[in-house]
Amino acid sequence: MNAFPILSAIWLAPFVTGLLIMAFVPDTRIQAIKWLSLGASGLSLLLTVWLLAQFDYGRAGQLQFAERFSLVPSLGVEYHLGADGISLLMVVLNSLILFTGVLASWGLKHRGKEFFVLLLLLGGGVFGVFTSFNLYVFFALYEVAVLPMYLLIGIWGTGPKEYSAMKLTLMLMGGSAFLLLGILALYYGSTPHTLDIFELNKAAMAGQFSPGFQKLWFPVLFLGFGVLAALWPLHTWSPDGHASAPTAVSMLHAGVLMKLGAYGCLRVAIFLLPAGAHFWAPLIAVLALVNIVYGSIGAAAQTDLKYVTAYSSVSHMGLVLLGLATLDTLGMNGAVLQMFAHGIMTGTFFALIGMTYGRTHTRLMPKLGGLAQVMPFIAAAYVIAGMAGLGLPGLSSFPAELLVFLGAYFTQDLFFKVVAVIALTSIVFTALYVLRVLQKTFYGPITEPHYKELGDATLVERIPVVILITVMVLVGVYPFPVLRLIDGGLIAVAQTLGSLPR
Amino acid sequence: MQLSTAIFYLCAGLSVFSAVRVVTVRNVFHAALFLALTLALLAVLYLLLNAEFVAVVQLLVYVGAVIVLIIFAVMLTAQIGDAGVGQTNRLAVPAALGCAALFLVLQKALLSAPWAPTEAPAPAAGAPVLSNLQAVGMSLLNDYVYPFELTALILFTALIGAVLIARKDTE
Amino acid sequence: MIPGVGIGHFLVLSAALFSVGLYGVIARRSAVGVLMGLELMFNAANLNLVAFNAYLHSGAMAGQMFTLFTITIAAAEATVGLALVVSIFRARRSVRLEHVDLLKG
Amino acid sequence: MTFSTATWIVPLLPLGGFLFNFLFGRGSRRLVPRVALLAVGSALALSLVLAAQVLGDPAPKVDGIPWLSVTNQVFGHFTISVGTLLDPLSAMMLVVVTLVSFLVHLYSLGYMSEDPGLARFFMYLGLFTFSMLGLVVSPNLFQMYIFWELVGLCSYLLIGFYTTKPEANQACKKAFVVNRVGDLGMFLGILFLSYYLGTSDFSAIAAHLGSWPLFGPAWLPLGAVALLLFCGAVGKSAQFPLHVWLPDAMEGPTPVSALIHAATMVAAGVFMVARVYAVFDASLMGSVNAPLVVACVGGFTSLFAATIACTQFDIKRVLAYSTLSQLGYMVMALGAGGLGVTAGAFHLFTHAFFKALLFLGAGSVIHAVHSNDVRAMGGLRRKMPLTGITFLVASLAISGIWPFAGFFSKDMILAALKDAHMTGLYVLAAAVAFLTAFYMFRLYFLTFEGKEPEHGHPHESPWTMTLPLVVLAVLSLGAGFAGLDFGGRSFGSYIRFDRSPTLASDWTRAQGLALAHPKAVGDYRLATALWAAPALPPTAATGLPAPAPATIPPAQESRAFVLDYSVAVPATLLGLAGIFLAFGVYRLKWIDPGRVARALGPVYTTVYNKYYVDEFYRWMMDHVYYVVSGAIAWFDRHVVDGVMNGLALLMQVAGGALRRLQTGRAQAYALAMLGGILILLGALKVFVP
Amino acid sequence: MNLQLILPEFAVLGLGLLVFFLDLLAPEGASRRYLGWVCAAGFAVILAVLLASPFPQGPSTAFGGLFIADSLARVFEVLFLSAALLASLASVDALEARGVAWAGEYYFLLVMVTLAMMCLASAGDLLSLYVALELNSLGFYALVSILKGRSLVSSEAGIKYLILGAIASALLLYGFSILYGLSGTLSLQGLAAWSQGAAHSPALLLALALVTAGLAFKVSLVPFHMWAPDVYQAAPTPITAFLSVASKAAGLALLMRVLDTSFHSLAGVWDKLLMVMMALTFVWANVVALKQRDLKRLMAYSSVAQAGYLMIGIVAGTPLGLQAVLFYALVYLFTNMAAFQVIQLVSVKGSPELSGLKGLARRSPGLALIMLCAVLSLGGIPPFGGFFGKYFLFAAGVQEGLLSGRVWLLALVAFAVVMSIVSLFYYLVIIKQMYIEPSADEAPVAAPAAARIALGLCTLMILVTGVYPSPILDWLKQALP
Repeated sequence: MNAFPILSAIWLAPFVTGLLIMAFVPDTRIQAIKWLSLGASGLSLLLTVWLLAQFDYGRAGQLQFAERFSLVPSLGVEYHLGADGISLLMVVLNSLILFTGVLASWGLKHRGKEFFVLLLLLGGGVFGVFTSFNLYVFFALYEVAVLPMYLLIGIWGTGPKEYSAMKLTLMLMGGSAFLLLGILALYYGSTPHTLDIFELNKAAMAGQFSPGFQKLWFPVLFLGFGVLAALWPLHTWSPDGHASAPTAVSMLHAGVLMKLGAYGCLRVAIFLLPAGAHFWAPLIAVLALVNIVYGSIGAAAQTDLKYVTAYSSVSHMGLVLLGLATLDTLGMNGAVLQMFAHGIMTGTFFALIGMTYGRTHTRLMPKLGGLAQVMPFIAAAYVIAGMAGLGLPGLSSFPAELLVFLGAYFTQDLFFKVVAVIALTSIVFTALYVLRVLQKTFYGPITEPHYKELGDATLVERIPVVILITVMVLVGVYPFPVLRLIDGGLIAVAQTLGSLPR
Repeated sequence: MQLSTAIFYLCAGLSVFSAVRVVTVRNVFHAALFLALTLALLAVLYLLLNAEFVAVVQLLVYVGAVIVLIIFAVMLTAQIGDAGVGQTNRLAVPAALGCAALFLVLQKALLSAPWAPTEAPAPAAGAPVLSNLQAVGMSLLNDYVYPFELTALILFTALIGAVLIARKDTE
Repeated sequence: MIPGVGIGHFLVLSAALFSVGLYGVIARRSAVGVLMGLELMFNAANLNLVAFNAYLHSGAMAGQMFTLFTITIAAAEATVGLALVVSIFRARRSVRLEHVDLLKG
Repeated sequence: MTFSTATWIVPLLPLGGFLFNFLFGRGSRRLVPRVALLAVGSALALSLVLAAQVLGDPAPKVDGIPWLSVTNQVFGHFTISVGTLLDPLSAMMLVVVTLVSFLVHLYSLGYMSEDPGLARFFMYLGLFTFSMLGLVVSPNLFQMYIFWELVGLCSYLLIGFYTTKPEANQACKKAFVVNRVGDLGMFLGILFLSYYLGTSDFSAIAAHLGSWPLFGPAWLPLGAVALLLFCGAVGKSAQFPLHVWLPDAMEGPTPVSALIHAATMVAAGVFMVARVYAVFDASLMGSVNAPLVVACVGGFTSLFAATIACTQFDIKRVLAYSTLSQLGYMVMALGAGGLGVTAGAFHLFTHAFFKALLFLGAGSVIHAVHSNDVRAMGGLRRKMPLTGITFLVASLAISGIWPFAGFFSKDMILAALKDAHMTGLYVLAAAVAFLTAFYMFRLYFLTFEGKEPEHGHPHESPWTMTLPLVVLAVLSLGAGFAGLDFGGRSFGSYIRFDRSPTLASDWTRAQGLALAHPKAVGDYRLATALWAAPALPPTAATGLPAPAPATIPPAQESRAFVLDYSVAVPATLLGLAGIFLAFGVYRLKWIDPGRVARALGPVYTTVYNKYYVDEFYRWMMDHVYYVVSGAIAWFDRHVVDGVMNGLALLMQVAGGALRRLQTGRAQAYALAMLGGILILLGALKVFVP
Repeated sequence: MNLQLILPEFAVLGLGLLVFFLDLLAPEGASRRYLGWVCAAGFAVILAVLLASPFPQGPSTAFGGLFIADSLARVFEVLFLSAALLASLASVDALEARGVAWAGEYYFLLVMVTLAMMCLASAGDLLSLYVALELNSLGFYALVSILKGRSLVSSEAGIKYLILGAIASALLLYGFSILYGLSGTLSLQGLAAWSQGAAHSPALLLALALVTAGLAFKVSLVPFHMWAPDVYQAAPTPITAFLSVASKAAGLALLMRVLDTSFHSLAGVWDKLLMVMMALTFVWANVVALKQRDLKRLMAYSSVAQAGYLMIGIVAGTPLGLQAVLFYALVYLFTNMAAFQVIQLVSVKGSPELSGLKGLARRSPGLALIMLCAVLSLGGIPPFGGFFGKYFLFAAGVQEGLLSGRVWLLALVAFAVVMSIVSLFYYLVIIKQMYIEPSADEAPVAAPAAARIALGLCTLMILVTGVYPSPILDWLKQALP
């Protein structure tokens, strides 16, 4: 249908640009590197917009723009890209965060070349994962996307960066190691052996995976992805990792990479092992509940802005996982929308924290205060992002959280209803910590005299924030079209799970 | 008891004894002599087993060359008369226990095996009956020429290696 | 072959020699002693080969041939080993193997 | 232009103003207020037109577009719509909101004229007006919740408008969080209701209530659902125990207090309960009497707040507690059912005018004397005659003196309580009427009469501020007459609650269905599990508890309001007595209030300190919540993460230990090989048969 | 007898003699640097010819079955020759840097061990196998201690290697003798035929255990690995690299020849042995590697761990498994060669410790990048060859585990996967040194032409095997139908 391999173009644009910069641009020409990076990520963004325009919304459940090219036929390894509604939404998210992330790093001075190269490689990898429909390529790009984090945090981070980077990488790689096993099990469990996600789904629907098989391998896959989605108790890489990472990396990591985990949970674990999902869903719901409540209460005790945001991510990702665990269209729609919403929101948070830190050189709330007077733009944006964080209607998180709660409550299962009720209490706790941050950081009198000389966000800094907030508001005000994308994509999942007739 | 039987038991007993002495005697020079004795006794056993050529080679190569080399080495490294010091290290006890266990396992396994002889191919009619020496020579240059050549390379390599290693550095 | 002596006798003897040799390798202090232990181990195997050839597989000479090669190879190995011992002695004025432990961990 | 389209436009006008100001206003001190005023003014005009139309055609009109739609097995498509609902109740609210908002906009032109944040202020006001209007026209609970939260946001922003003031920051946070607690309940209520009824449309709720058999025979959860929804009202309308945020909210600019925290937003709770009153009413058939709880909460709050109001010296705080008390009054009225719903809405209507007037008057005073403390005021009526007189009008109105608006609405509430045979609450309401008159006139006398303070030169406010005062004074005087009967048409004939005639029969049918309907079984179990219904003997056929015999309480019919002198006269007398007492104590100085306070000792101290509720919450936050939070943070860092770090450490330690086995001695390695051989032989022994 | 079959070995022998005589002809004291180039060129030519010529059809034997020239042997020949080529290139400058005067002998021995390994892979008989193995070992003993005059440690490494190697050799020999006694044959094919109906007699089990132990020493499985760190540390770096890849590959060849071919029917016996050692290897090698400071020691433990992964394919024993082993061996060859090449360049003037890599990304970004690729490939990270290699191995393991119900193998694969996370830690530490730590010395690391060629070749192969392994797989599939 499309002669032009647009999905390849989307992920290769940043990836190849990264490689080209690495090979040919000397690190003294930092300005050129920045513009190249911006161009590459902008190209991806443009292509994504074009993709949105070309996408057939009526067939959001089917794979569109497919590209196939066999790599290792004997092992079922194939370069198979495509996009359904969910993939498309995730691609949109990634292109937004990548583009804004490059802008947010505009002021970077130290070892700029390597930074932008790694950033582009990471971003490109993420695009690839979201559009891969062969598990091998999916998995390979998944790792490609995770690994640059080590250097990005280790070199440009702050605080105990090496420890954080190591912990993050090892935990995420640990999760992905389990994925490898799970993927191989899927491959050999299917007849004929295949790694194609949709083929495997057919195998699952045809009953090729016995219930025992599914019960065994579902947790392997779900936990493998769950680490990246910060599933409790495997979330501890996240606070340290986010706190230590430089701005753009935090943005990409919390904004996109964590979604990679949740996306995998949905696309691989749930989609391919439905009986396993049904069996394990209650446990996942409980863990997700812990995420939600524990994260939101724990955030209130933090003093570092990034730690607050990290714990809030734990809590918000809990909502995603809870939505997935409902195995119901309502909840899963909410989960996917929450993935998007949280990505945008947390990207904004980290961008703003980066700007604040760049000026005050501290992220500790006790040392901050009254910044709204000197940096009204940052303060206002932070308020908006914070409001999104606490699920305020009109911003993108609200419909997502609403659907997750509805989905959990609307299941036929009393257990999930109880979980939903308990999870709902988090809206109070969330309000507490979000408002506490606003109060301590931006309101009140200025605490340090030298803060009076600080300036507000520059134009370059404002652009990413404005973009992200605009998306946040648009989706929040009218989520209908976005949900059409997700809903279409989820029909196949729901059919697999038996929650929709085939 | 026939003579050969008696010789076997004598040689076997002596060889075990001398082998134990090799690894336990304090004086390394004596150990080398015990080793020579062991190897020689083994040559006798080879003779009993109708492997005359092997026995000869055993004597020539081992007793004649290797032992000499070892004794040279012992002398070069001034180990003679170093009897005051114990010749075993701290690992002796675990090593003894381990080796005893190994011996038990080895003998138990080897003795419980169903040793089945293979049928000797009927000698081709008219084929000359060869002595052991002749037979060895024939097969060495016919059937086993390939390992034979490789062994030549081994010796060459060992020679070069030994020279390389034992050389005195010029610096 | 030898009246009253079966293959088992030879095997027990070789097992004993092998074990004793291994003990010597592990427990001897002097590097030369260790090399002697190694020779015992090789000889144990050789004895096996010759005995098997004589008792069970006398139709061909494979066992004896193997023994010939191993004897030669053992000699070559002893040569290199002794060269190393000499070189160690030169450097350290001692051949006590337990002192040769710069490389560890 | 149809009704529906016009109803869309009303909220969109202030939104348009806000967006224009946000995008193009550039913080202009001239442009922004004008645009805002224009937007609100047109909204007011349109609302008036709509109200007039509704008076002619009171049938509800609903319109909407899908806002969110998800394919679902149970619902086919689960859809949440946004849209409009125009009926007399929303029309009344539209007028109140746009009118007060317009007046507050106007007033703020003067009041905020010197504030550097003028433009921001007007933008917030515009956003608030939009949100409040959106709330008012909501056709379903979800949309109401959306705007419910948005008005909460505006409230938050406006309370914390003076960002540099720590008290304001604390107050706005408190307001938001406390409201969130209520919202949590409300959200749960919405969740339950929409799940069990399959709809959240106001127009459909009543019709679905009886036909849905899910609640099983006991009807228990419905009462619970009603109370959960009421939680939202408790938060937004600041009922006990979630009242604590409203007094603190006075840290915001005074026009905001008038608009949001007196007239409109805080009334949203009352509005919401009135909207879904069918749910409360239906709960009467179960064993949870939700309306009674509502009435008690309201009654308690009104008395509670009134006593505090008598002891406060901050003019705005007195008004805030008065607001609390009056809101309690309205809520109490709702709890009475029948006429009470009308009464609650009517009091909402009148209260909006006189309470806004009181706040704006207080603002005018504060503007003049730059202080909130009544002890620093006095004799201001001579300096600011217009303010003084309008304040007096409002005080009379709130005290329930004929012919001021409060008289009519208060009387209707008392009548409704009497109708509902809630004698205790009736007495309480009367007592509150007395207290109200007392503290209001205490305030009036302390502020406007008596000796002038030594220094300071207070002066009358500019016309932008006094004009709204005058308009509101006129309304405070005249609005009450709307409650009277005009040829069969009155406030009560438009805004009333009538029990659906089919409900009773539906309910009886539902009992039968509960046994037959398989889905009901599970939910009946839920109901019993959650709410511990009284165990009923199982029937032989199904093993399920048999339905309880139907005992339907009599419907409290809404009736046209007629002045009942047995109610009106004592109430008016109590009001006058309150005024007289205040006059005696604070004007004539019969006794020194300080001595009374000292005589009351700890009682006075307790009341003065607002019964220590704030302190209790503070303590709970500091010693419970933040302790738990700290404990979780600690647990996360040291236990959960500790396990991860422990694993890493274990590897390192194991590495260190095994590394020591690599001693560097060749013979040790040989021994290891020997060990390896033995291990392999052992493994063969174990694994190979 | 078809001497054509043994032509590659003859060619290598010829190369050895050429080097030997060139060394003799060269005047005393003259630079023998060119010998490295000669060696490299020779290997390259032979390699090219081998690659260009088609696989032998079916097993062809020479010398009465003592020599087998089949496609498996061809694959290993290619492996060894590639390793030898890279090692020669690496040696060109390394020898000068370390001041090794005996370059002629060095290269001669290098060629000899290569020849020995080729013969090893072609051995059709226990005798020729043993002889080739000894030739290989003796050559390596000498090569390892060639830096003798430089330090005490090189002779230490030599004697350790010799003693332990001799023990392994004795174990192997003793095992062979029992096998001979049991079967009456030394030929691998004969053994395969015999083992079809062989009972699980204790003597047979014993023989298998001894042989497996001897081979485990060669591929360095725990607890027969202890020579490796010490020897790797002290040997000249090109030799360490060569040892780590080629000698291990030779061990693999032996495992495939002896266990997988001759005792295929006894797979249920020896796989238990290997699995026990694998489990030990995964724990021991990875955990101890965490505490290493010396780069070459670290790489030694890494290579021990890698041997464990390789065993998955051997234990699986399926065509897929063996193919995976060969593929991984190939990837591992280029990866390790690249890593050691970088280590060698860095330690010419710097420290051989881990800290010697500090700031390499600033000093020589290219070298750092290559090291990064190599290390990530070793860690099994895409898009490098190690990733696909490991995936392939695990796939073979999971296939056997799932489809043939070998639960233990499945468990072991899972365990391998878990322990690979531990291994990632020390690989990341290397990356950390290069990219995160600052360095005191800002001068770029010199990379001479030979090293550049070797590194370029390695990097190319690391990438190709990772991104588009299909052609190589096809090639391997021809070898192992």
